[in-house]
Amino acid sequence: MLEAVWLIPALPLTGFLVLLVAGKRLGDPRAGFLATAMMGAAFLTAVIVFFGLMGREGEERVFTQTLFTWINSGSFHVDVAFLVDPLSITMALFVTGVGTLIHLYAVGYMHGDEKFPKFFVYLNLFAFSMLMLVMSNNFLLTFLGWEGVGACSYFLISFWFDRPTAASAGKKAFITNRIGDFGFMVAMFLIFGTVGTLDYVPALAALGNAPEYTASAIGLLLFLGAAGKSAQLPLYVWLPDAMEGPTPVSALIHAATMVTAGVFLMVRINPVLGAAPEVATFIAWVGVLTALFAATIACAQDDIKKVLAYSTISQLGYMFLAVGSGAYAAAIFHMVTHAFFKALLFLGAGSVIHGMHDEQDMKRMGGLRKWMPVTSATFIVGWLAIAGVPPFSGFWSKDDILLNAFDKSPALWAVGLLTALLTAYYMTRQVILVFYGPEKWKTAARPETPAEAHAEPEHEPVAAGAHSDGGSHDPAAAHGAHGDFKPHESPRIMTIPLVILAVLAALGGLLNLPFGGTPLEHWLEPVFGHNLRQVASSGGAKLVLATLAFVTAVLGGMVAATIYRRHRIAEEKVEPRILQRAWLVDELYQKTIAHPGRALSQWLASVFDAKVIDGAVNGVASLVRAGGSRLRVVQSGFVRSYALAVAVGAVAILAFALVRSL
Amino acid sequence: MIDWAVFAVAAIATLAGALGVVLSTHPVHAALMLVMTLFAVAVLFVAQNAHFLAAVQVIVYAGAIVVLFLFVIMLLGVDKSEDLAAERLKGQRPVAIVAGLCVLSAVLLLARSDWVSGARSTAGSLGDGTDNVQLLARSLFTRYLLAFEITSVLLVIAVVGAVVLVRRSGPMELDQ
Amino acid sequence: MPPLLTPDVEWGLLAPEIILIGGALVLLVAGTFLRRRDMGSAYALLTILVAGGSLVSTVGLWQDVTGIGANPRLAVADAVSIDGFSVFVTIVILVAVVIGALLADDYLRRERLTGVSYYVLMMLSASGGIFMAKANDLIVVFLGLEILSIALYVLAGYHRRRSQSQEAAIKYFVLGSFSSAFFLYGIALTYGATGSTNITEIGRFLQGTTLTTGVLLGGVALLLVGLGFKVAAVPFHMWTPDVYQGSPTPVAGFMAAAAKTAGFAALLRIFYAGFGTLRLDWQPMVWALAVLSLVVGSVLAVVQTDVKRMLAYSSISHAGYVLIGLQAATDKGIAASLFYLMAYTFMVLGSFAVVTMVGRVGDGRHSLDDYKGLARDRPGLAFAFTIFLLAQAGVPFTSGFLAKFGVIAAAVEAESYAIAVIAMVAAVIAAFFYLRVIVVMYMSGDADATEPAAAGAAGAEAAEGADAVAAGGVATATATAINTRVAIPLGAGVALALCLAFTIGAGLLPEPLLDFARHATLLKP
Amino acid sequence: MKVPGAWYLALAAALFCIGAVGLLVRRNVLVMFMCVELMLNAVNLTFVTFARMLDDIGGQTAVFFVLVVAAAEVVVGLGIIVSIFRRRAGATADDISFLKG
Amino acid sequence: MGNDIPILTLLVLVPALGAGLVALLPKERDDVVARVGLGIALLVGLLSLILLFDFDTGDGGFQFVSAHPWIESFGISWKLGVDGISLFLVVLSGILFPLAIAGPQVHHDLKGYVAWMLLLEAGCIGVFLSLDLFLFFLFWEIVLVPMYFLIGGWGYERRVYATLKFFIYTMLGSALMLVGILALVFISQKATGNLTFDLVSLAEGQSVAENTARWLFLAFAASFAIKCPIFPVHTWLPDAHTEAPTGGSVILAGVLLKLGTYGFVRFGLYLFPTAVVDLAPVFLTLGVIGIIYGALVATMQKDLKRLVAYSSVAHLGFIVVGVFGLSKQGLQGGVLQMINHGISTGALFLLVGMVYERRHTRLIADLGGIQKSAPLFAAVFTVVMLSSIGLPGLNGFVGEFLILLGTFVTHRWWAVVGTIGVILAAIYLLWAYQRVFHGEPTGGNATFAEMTTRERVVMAPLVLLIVALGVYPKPMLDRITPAVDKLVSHVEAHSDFREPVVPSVGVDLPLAAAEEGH
Repeated sequence: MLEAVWLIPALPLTGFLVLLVAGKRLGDPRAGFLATAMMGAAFLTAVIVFFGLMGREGEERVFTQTLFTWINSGSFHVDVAFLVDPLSITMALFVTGVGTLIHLYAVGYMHGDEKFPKFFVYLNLFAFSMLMLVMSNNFLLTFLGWEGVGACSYFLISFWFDRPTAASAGKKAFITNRIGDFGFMVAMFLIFGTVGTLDYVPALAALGNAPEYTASAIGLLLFLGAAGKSAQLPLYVWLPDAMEGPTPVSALIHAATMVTAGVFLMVRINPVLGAAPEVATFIAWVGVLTALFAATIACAQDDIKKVLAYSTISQLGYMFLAVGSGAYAAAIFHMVTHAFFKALLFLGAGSVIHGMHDEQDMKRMGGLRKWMPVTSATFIVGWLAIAGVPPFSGFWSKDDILLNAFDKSPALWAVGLLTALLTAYYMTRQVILVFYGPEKWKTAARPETPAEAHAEPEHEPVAAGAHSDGGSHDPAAAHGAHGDFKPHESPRIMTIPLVILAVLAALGGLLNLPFGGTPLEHWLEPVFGHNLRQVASSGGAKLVLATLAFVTAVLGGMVAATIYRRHRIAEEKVEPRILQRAWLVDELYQKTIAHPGRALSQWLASVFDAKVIDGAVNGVASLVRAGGSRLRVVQSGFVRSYALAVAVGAVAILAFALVRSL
Repeated sequence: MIDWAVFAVAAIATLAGALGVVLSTHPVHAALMLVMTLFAVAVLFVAQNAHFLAAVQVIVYAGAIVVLFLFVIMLLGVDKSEDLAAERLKGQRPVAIVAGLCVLSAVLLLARSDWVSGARSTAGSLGDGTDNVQLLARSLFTRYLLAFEITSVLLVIAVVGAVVLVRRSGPMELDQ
Repeated sequence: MPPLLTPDVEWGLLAPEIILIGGALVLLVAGTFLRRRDMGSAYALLTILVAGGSLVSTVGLWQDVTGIGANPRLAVADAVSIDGFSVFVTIVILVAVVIGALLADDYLRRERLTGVSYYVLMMLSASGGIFMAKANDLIVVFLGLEILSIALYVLAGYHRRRSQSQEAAIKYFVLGSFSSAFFLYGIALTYGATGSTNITEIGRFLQGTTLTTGVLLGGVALLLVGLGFKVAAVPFHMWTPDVYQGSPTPVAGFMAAAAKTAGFAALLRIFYAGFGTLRLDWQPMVWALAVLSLVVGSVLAVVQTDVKRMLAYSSISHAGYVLIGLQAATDKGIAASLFYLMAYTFMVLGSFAVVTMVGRVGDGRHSLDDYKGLARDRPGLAFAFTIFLLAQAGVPFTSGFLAKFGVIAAAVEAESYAIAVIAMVAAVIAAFFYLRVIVVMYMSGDADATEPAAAGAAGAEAAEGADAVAAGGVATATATAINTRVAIPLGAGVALALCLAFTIGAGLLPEPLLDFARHATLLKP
Repeated sequence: MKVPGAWYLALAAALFCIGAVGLLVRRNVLVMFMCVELMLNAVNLTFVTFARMLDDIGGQTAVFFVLVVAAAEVVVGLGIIVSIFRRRAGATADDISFLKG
Repeated sequence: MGNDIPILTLLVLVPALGAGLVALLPKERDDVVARVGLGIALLVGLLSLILLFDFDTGDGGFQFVSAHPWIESFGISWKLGVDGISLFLVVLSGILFPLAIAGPQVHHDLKGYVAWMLLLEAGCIGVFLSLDLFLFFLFWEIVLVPMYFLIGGWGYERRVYATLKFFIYTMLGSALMLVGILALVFISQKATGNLTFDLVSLAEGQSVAENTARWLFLAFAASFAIKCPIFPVHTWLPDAHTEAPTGGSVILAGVLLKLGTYGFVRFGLYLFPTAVVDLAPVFLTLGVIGIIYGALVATMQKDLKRLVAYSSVAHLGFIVVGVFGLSKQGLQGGVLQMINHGISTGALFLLVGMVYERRHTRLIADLGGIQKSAPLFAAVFTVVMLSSIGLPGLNGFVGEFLILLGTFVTHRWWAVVGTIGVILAAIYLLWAYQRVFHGEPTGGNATFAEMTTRERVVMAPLVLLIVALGVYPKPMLDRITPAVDKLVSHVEAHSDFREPVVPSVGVDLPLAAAEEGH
């Protein structure tokens, strides 16, 4: 059964190749179904392999399948090979599982887009890359997947490339990721230089005993890579912009799967972090600060997807908090539950956007509960899950993380708890703005006439032009201007995945219930060994912490309700401009990095290269010419001058002879 | 003593003639000054037992070459005086004079210890000067036979060349 | 008084010169009688025949002086040295005569300069060159040099209707006789210091003495001045551009090939065979001349707009390369110099063949502009010129490359690294102007793209422009008057083909020629 | 008592230099030729003196050849001058400076 | 092995004679010229493939050696041979030349174009195969001539300036090299009494004193550095690249630049191991500067071709780093990268040429939204671009990674700084891509024609190679490995350099091992 593992990435790859060649011929929607089928088959294969692995005992649950040698050079040797262990199979399962659902959803969402087949080409390629990333048995092949998903992310963010913002966002994502990749690559060099291999099993075993400074360096460098991919401080800036992509892409890549690759990598290298405790602490702090930071921004966003994007960054921060706290299982747990509820929320948001005919501004929504019952119901499930309301999945995973964080340092826990408060707050805000309250889309059609007293006049977009999703993809554009339409529920092909995800988001906690014997943690145990944090707190303390978390969540929700439902406080007071503009980090980066870099390049190109270096070259040439012109003057045409030259030459030679004769 | 006197007079005449060539404004005067030098050199030849050469010097140089010069001067009517004060080429004169002095001093300095260091009489002794012509002839027809023969080529060239150069031709098509 | 014992004259050994001179005289007499008749190409053919006969006899000599049982020796009372060296140079000069005659044939008819004297003078001049190469006596060298030069003075002024031609003649003459005087003074001083004018005797004398007197060094220096003038080494080069530009083009070609070769032959023999023991004294002098020639020749060629003048400057730079071979002062260096001279003879004659044809009627169209679009009108001619130019630049698979390679190798082997590097850098500068001509021929189809925008200062361009007006005044006047397609007459075509074949052939299969040059050893005292 | 050769030689050197300088400073082409003759005479004197000092006839023979060469040179040189002066009577050396650069 | 036919000699002679043959064809018959030219180029390609298949994988020495005395007086012979380092460069030439001949539209004088191209091919292959220094130099120099005519005859507006600059600049380098070659030969002759230009005997002899060797190496390096080109002697490249016709640019980037890096490997390392070891930090630094500098300058280029040209400076910087890193991985990566850069940059130039064919501009500002008008074209461009960026799974990555990996082990900090180039490559290429392909097509870009069949046929092999070599580079690496191992052992045997021992799997060795190495 385990031997079928190669099929898991191979199936989406096949889908990719088939669609690449015949995608246009298959057309809309068959291309989408083919892609979905491939993902589904991959999921089934993953299930089969999962059971195959289950069939083995704890420590035996490692299986390597080598396909062929990829790169071999001297002592350096890397195979295309898959490592099947509880971690990778868990990842594969949820990637293919969530992926299948999102594929299915996308068939409906992308219906009518002229580039429909191409979308699924990218989607399948993405799935393949993601699976390579998680299934690989060595760092380099993971890196292949890592870069592959990055490239796909680039393609998909700039899928509607005719919009300059989409194109820029794609580029930004790729380049920011590349900064992280720098760390990943150097880390690989260092690993090879230290232990002579990039294969996970032997390398990690050896690195577990590596000196701390080496382990720290590797850990930090890999974390740099992870921070890029998983949108952590300071490299998170690409993710909000990435919302330019079609919503299924946001759900699949920028919420559920790709952005968690960094977490996966950190979990994978747990022995290294075990050997470098200070790096672990660092990661925890970066994680929790990212979580808080992104949550604050999410509180003031008006774009339905932007809120979710910052929320994703925030939740990823939680995962890194878990990693840094040594709670690897909790990290994976939260990753999975987050995949469920965040995919759900994104798809729900997509459904809303779809139903609202490409409106993304929450301030122009409201009261959609009536119009989109399935969407709103599932979205609310997602809301409860992310806000941390028991018994929804998010509560359990978040609680697990906070517990471990508290065990590591109460300060981490405190920040985490504050973030939880904000999470509940901004999600509640979103739910209220979108599904409750007055139906602002009826009146807010004309931006120049503010319909509601409390509605702010047009907000400046966070990133220019980040407003509408899918401007060209939906035939609904033919519906005409805003205000003349009624929001509608999405077709079944879109709602079915919503429902399934809602169920998963609700019940995901079962995977690792603290009083259910923490099956996920058990399952993953062999991968972590002694690196996993064993929480020392007593059951009572755990209960107190859990209660606190719950209370916090409720509190956050209530505050939001107070402001947005009951209007006790003016909205604009809690949405300061600096938050709307995401703490001006983009501007800061522009000023401190992009502009100077540009100026430097410009100077190099137009001054240094053209004037100094090439100038020197041309200068030598002109020097020769100038010398020639100067010498020509001597060649005056007067025969007596020439004779004088002969005479002077004779004098010179005679003088030399005289010197020699002395 | 008489040798010294002869040398002194001849040397002064030589140099005076030479300076005269250089300094006389009129080409005819220059030619006459040249004759003076040539005669003086002939005297110096005689003083050194080169009787035949002295004769040739007078006959060929003074008799033929200088006459040729004068002939051309007259023929072309270029017997105008030259303004020696003017010099178009900047720095030509001082540099020329310095260069000339440098050559002179270099040669003299090079010869400061001794002029001759070569093997004696490689081509045959001079004898006492009485059979100068025979010795010269002997040398010409033995050691310098080839050189002697190829002077004929030189003379042919001179003749042909003179004919080619002086032959009248069509109008100067390309003259400005 | 002992009876006069005239020396044996080994007629056989002098056959090449005798045939050449005899032929010239026959031609002269015949020409005088046939003065009024249009002789077509008969004179040229006869010249080629004579030179060919001379060549055959020379090849016969080659067997005699090299190879197994070689017998290089002195002849005619030790006045000439019959060795591989002199035979080699003789061959090169005779080749120059043949090609020169081929070029002259049509040229003379085109320029309405018909008559026999051109060929006679050329052959006699060549005989002077051959005497210079063979001479084992400074007096013979001097006479050979004068034979060569005086004939060339006349040839330079041969185009009676071009004032440039006369200017070339007078300049060449004044400077030539001036430098001859220095040369002669050098001979005199050497004679005083060594007691002989015979090169072998001088060599032997110097081997027998450790004392180097000042007078001798002065003689050496002045000999170098005289010969440096003849081979156009800087700073004795200044006549070259003016004379090459002014002379009838085939004469310039002959001058560049034969006169330079002969001058170098004398230089190499006198300095390497005669003053071999003094090499430490003259090597620095030659070094300086070589470097100056390389640099000045190349740099000045860059700013030329007249192709003939440019070739003149390039010939100066080439002289620098040949001097490198001498500067090395090794057998290999001499062989390299000889090979260079042979390769150069063909390259430069080929180049001047092209220039002769492109000059068209009036021999005045030599400005770079006159080469515009030549590749389109006469692709074959442009291609040939390209090969010659590339060969002069030292591009591989041409004789020019091996020539440069040889002298550089000799310099490096003698551990004269500095001059090797300088020479190569000069070659790069030189490449620039060869390429410029190619640019004009090939890459100036449309008028706006012609100006080689090479990194020049605007001032240089302006100076160039002004000069083009001055130097090309006559040329442009003609250019507008006569706008004919370049004609390729048979004779010149054959000459071109010969040069081309050699230039490429020697580039591909150089071994026989290298062997040839290597066996062309000097007879040393 | 004979005058030592060195005197003659020094005189010849001086003559040579006067000739050389003369050629450099005079514009009249004919006078320039005469200066060349001066130089050649200096060389002749040198040869003859060396011949005496070395007791060698070779030096004198050399002078013989120099005379021939001088004659030939003059013939050709004057020929060139005549051909030029036909067009441009009275041209000086400086006037003939069309070719340059 | 096919010693019965002198395949290496054929590889040089077939294109050379082919050039002559093409030159003899009638000028008006472009169709015949095109067919004959392409036929010859394909024949050479075929020969190179035969060579590839007959090549003995495990042998690190020179194979198919054919040696004939040529100029015996100088110890010069016609000696050709191929090993794992040169093998793929020959094959690359064999592949790229037919594409460069058939790919771009030639608007005038096709005959001349094809003839020069074939001559160029002969020269390039000659350089890669020569085992005699003299022969090597001949080919090295002769390459300039056809390229000179190609740029000057078929180039764009400033072609004359560019071609002169190219010729003169590169010739200046070779000038010094010639002196270096001669000095090496004669110094060796003095030591061994044997006058020879034979590479192997000179390299194995190692009879040059250390200090002298350094100077000689610098003389060689001057030439190689200019050809590469290494910062700061790179400025001829953007001009030549930009002004050259498409086919010329393809060959210039694809093959000609490799002459420089190949020179460093084949002649630098082999002949002067001590000097290379001593001077490695200098060249590593220059290489790293090239990587960063080329990328930064590329970012700001307004001309698409110029941008690609500067990207070459950056890429070649990687190769230089790999070569002077002196590690097996770095060297292998370097050799691999030569091929990969040839393929991807060659393809990029072909694509830019197609853009020019359609739009008659190379200015990025004039382009935009092409992806909408010509999606397939954009897709191909994307693949090539990603290969150039070094995306894993495509060919560009493998070489780059090996270079940095190997160099990291021997010269850590250079590799780290060099890795920054990975980021920068993404910046300039993606930015350019965005400006050219993304957005709404305006003006002439709206009617930008999709790839023609001919263009598809030309690009297909390159795209296939880009993917294939990225996914399965092993066959290449297997053939390169023995030669590189041999070279590194040679360097180690003749200098105090020792490649740091990378700990074997699982053994816990601290990093110190890497530091002791130097």
